[in-house]
Amino acid sequence: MTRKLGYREAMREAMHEALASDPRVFLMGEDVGRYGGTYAFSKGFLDEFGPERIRDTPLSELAFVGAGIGAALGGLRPIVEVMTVNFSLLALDQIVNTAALYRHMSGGQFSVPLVIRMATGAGRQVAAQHSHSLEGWYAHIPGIKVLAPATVEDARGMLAPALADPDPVVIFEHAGLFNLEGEVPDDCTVDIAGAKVRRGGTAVSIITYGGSLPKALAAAETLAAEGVDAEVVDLRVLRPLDTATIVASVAKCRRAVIVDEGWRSGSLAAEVMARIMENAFFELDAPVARVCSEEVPIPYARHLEEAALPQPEKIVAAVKGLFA
Amino acid sequence: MTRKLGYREAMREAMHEALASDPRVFLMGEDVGRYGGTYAFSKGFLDEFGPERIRDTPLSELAFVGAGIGAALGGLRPIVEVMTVNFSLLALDQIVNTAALYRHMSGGQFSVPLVIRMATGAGRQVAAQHSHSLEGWYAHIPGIKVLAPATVEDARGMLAPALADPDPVVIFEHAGLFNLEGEVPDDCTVDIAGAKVRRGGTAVSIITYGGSLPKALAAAETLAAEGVDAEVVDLRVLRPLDTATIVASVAKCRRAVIVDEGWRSGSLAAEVMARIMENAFFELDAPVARVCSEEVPIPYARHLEEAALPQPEKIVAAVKGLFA
Amino acid sequence: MSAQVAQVELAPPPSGPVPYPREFSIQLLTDMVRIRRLEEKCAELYGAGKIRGFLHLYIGEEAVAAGALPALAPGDNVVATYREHGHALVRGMSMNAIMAEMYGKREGCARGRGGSMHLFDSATRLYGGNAIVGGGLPLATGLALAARMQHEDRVTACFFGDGAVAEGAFHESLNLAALWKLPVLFCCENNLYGMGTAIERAESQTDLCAKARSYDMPALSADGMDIVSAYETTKEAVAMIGQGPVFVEYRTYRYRAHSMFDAELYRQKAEVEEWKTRGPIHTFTARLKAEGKLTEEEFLALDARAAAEVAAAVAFAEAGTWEPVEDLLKDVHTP
Amino acid sequence: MSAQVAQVELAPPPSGPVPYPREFSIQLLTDMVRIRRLEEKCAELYGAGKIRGFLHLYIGEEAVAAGALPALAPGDNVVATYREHGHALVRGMSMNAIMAEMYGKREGCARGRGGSMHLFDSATRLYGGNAIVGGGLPLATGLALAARMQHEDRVTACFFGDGAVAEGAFHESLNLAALWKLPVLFCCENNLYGMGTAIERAESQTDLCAKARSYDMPALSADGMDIVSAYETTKEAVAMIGQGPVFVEYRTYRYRAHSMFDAELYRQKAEVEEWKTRGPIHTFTARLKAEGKLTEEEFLALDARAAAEVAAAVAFAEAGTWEPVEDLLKDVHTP
Ligand SMILES: Cc1ncc(C[n+]2csc(CCOP(=O)(O)OP(=O)(O)O)c2C)c(N)n1
Ligand SMILES: Cc1ncc(C[n+]2csc(CCOP(=O)(O)OP(=O)(O)O)c2C)c(N)n1
Ligand SMILES: [Mg+2]
Ligand SMILES: [Mg+2]
Repeated sequence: MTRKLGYREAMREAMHEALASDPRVFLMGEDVGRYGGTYAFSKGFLDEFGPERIRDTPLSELAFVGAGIGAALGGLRPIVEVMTVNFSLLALDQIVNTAALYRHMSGGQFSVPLVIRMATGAGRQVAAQHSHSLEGWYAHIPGIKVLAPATVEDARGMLAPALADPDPVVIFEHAGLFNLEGEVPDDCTVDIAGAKVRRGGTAVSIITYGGSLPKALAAAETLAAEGVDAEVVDLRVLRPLDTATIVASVAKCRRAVIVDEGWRSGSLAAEVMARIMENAFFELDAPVARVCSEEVPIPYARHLEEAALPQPEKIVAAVKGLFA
Repeated sequence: MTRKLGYREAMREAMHEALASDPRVFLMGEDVGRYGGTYAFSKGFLDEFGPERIRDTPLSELAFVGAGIGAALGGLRPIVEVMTVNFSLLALDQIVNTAALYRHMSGGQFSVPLVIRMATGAGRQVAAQHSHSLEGWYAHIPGIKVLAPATVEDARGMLAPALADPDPVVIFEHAGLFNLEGEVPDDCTVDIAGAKVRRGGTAVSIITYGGSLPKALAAAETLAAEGVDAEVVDLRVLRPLDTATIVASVAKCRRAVIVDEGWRSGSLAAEVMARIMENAFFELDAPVARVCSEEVPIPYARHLEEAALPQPEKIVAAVKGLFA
Repeated sequence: MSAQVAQVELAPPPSGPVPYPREFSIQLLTDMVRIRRLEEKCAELYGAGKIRGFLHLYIGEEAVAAGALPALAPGDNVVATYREHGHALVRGMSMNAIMAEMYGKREGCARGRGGSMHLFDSATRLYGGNAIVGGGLPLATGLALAARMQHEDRVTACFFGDGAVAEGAFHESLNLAALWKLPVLFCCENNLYGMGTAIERAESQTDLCAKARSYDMPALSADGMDIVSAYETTKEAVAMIGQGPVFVEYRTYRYRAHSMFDAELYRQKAEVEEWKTRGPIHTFTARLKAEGKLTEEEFLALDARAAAEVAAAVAFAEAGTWEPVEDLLKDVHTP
Repeated sequence: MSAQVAQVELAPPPSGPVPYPREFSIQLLTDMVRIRRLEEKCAELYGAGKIRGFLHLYIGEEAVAAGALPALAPGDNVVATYREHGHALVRGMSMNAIMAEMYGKREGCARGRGGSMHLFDSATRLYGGNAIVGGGLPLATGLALAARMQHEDRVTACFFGDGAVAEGAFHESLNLAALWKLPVLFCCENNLYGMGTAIERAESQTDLCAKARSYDMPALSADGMDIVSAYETTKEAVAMIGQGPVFVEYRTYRYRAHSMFDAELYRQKAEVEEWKTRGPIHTFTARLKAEGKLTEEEFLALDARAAAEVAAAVAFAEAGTWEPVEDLLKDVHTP
């Protein structure tokens, strides 16, 4: 059986389920309580679960993320919400230097079962300081897992395995997806182990994640209308990357375009290209191309913002370039 | 004319020259003054230039880096020393969200002529929290330039053009290079525009930067003894990357290995591979390989640390793999 | 459980004599009215889709910017937040440039690249607009350092909210400025909430002046609903700056939602209504009228002029042009 | 210009009666001596190349860890810094595991992966060793939060230096702990310097207790050269924890260089010598002798036992094995 669900409601349900089923789980972050969550993900939670488990924090990203690490070490299962990835820069020290390294530095004595959720991405004209897409940075750090639910099903299903993971997991929720609607199975159990093919195809592999997935799917539709049968791979798990699924798709299609909202240089797209270089070079009929954000702080004006970001038309053009 | 100079002394001379010749220049950071600089780069400066221009700061990475941005906007030419890249995580918000974006957000009204220097890298058994090599992260950010002086000449010469640059420049000094000695020309004027071939060759292009350059050169020597004539390219400028020099070398050698102390996934090496994919795919006789750090927090024990980092032997093996 | 009333006792509405000549009094009032009319229009334009992204209104808090900024000299620096339309306007930016920026037009102060949260103006030394809470404090400290090192007689006024006080940036900056005795005026706009979080839920010590004093920094508190208090306190603080930084708390209140996405679940309507009795514009208007410094006709005239200025700014913005897409990469680096 | 004398008046050497039974008194002394002997050997082994990386000695400060930790219960949590050999030892880690860790051997507490700065021990609830200044404070706050939420009667003691007080992490953590009334004992080891920077050059307000109180948190100051003061003050602080966090400043002094790379240009030898007159071990020894609680023979015997323990630890470390390189990637994730 399936039902219709929105991305926002899916995240809310997932958190609700976690809070209701495991007393060790609690939610902490800026305005998760009285405000109802910046994006209304936790509306009503305060009344239902009380202020001990739905903790509004001061504007202290470093301390409350660090407190999440400590709470995880102390036996709880915190969901720490950092309002957006932009503000997570203030907490990076704790995420990288403490959470990610802790188990290794302690010779395996301690694990940190922490989930950090944050909104990411551009597309809503919120300008340079509020539009980062730094998933690629996080995917560089050993010791953490990085997830990017890009479908309603993943939004509904990824939190539970993330909470069950004994190590830190960072979940990126692209703000451009919040109004997405989708048909989801009643049982939304999903793995957090690897990539998924969202659309089968044979002519070109479009590999993407997060907020760019709908754009890639739109591009695939356009291409289909023009007779190009594109496969769309959703990475889903950004660390560790699922090389096998990437390589299988590329080996089949022999051409690939990577779509990534990160700035082009040093993007996660580059890593995907490197993996293809290493593992599927001889299967390629053309160099892999990428569609990324332009190397500019994301501008406010709509026409400039649109020009700065990956768009279905750019993806279509990049695919066509592979056949030129 | 040339003379013998150490890396440490080269940096010291460069800063001395800047301080002596431009009253707008000042040095600010943890223990740059009374302590004489964590790595003795600024020994004696306090007595010579006084506490106004050689400013010991409190342990407040976010604030003193931000103060450097403000001071640059206010008409000065600060050299801000962040003791190591590891601690720069605490200042990333100011570097990314303020320094890098400022000119663009203000529609070109304000530039930020700031130089940030920091030690980077592993190899001295200082363990997980003190061994990061995050140059690749910085190289991802539009609005800043990123330099990696890997020779004594560059250590001596890169600071002046960095200070002359109207925009923020981040200089990474790999701690493994501090005891390097080299013959340098009396006139150490260098550009900060692009990569340099440090060793000519025709069989394989070894592309690297920073602390890995001596390792790449050592590998090239070994290879030469075995009849493989390797070219070694020093990227020097990590943002913007000099695609032309990379492509020229790869097009000539038709094989390439990228050496990068960053963790493998999402390393700067991936970006170099992506550029080669995009620009020199059809010139390649074999997939480009990379030698990076293993995906593990850098361990303390020497044998484990050595195993975690790029080493000449691994580079040699990677090159040989290209011919297998 | 969700709604709450902020735990401050509400002072009586601002009252008493206005110790300024007529002209200056009317300038103060005019600036408050200009901010109010500008922002009411912004809210409307947001509804109409002309302004997008984040929009944070200052309505209710006008006495702070309109009172504090006239206490500064033209050579002083100003650093503000994402709630800075008022500061930009009072500091001397043209309403045209502000409105065009919010429209995303090339004629905006930042050529449409910044929007509402990023108003910059080199002519009036306005160093932004900053969308990172607390992000302006280190910057202001550095601007003051540059002034001191270059022997420039220049104060740097840094505006930020009560929410920013919890950030590490606050602590590090106040300490650095106090340690180095830098000419920073830390202007805390305490409107009792950071988004939906009341100050009692954010600060173990809600007396922000006590916090500032713990850095060995003098601290003054102003009634941020009373433009006389805001102006006088700021003047007093500026006069103290020679010895190092000064902290000023402006106790104020935001009448509107935090941004255009806020359902205001966290406070009661009654609380907002109570604070409206202290409204900076109507109380000041009443005082001026009581003193015979202003007639209703004069008020209507200045209000009409503000409305006309807003209308002109809208027309200017509407007539503005779009930065060409070919120029997308402009101003990432200095040419 | 470079050298400076820290601006604190030097109290007279610790003296007066030791209010403990003989056994406990001798335990306190023994722990200080064990730390001292361990670290003297570490310095020697560093010179010999057996220990590498960073090594930060606690010599001179022993009374702090040796006095504070006995005031805690076994179920309490401890968070420390990179200068934590003493804390690990007094908390109950075996000297063998410490020494083997510094050797980088598999038999070390972290299998040689951490080294001197990263001593961890789940058995004694020692949550590290942290090489990031201030990095432990948010963590400790979270450990205390977990204890409170799970109704565990557990204090989290968090050690950090005077230098860490300037970090944003200090501010954010103290506020959070005070706001939420968490059972954290913030233990500030004020040895007057952060690396080469004297506290007067780092803090606008050098009275650290005043800083702590600005979070509405009780603060106590102990003579960190006097183990009686360290123990008593910590006990008092622990007793106050029910109402929320407590801050304790231990005024102490580091006799050795900051790390093995420090030329100590920033302080005068005379200053160090002056502080040595307040040495925690010899003054306490003298007091115990004066009270007839200790004879010179007993002192020599316990010192010899400490030396023997160190020798055994060295032998243990020397005999230790290397983690196989094949296991390099172990413990990045939980299996
Ligand atoms: C570092 C950071 N964290 C969170 C946010 C999201 N945010 C924007 S404004 C705001 C509230 C700030 O409150 P306050 O400082 O009191 O200023 P006010 O909005 O009341 O004027 C928050 C949480 C942000 N922009 N930056
Ligand atoms: C965030 C950060 N900045 C800088 C350093 C380098 N560093 C290591 S110890 C130290 C001094 C710390 O002083 P304090 O907190 O007083 O502790 P102490 O060493 O005196 O025990 C510094 C600057 C660091 N490890 N972490
Ligand atoms: Mg506020
Ligand atoms: Mg210290």
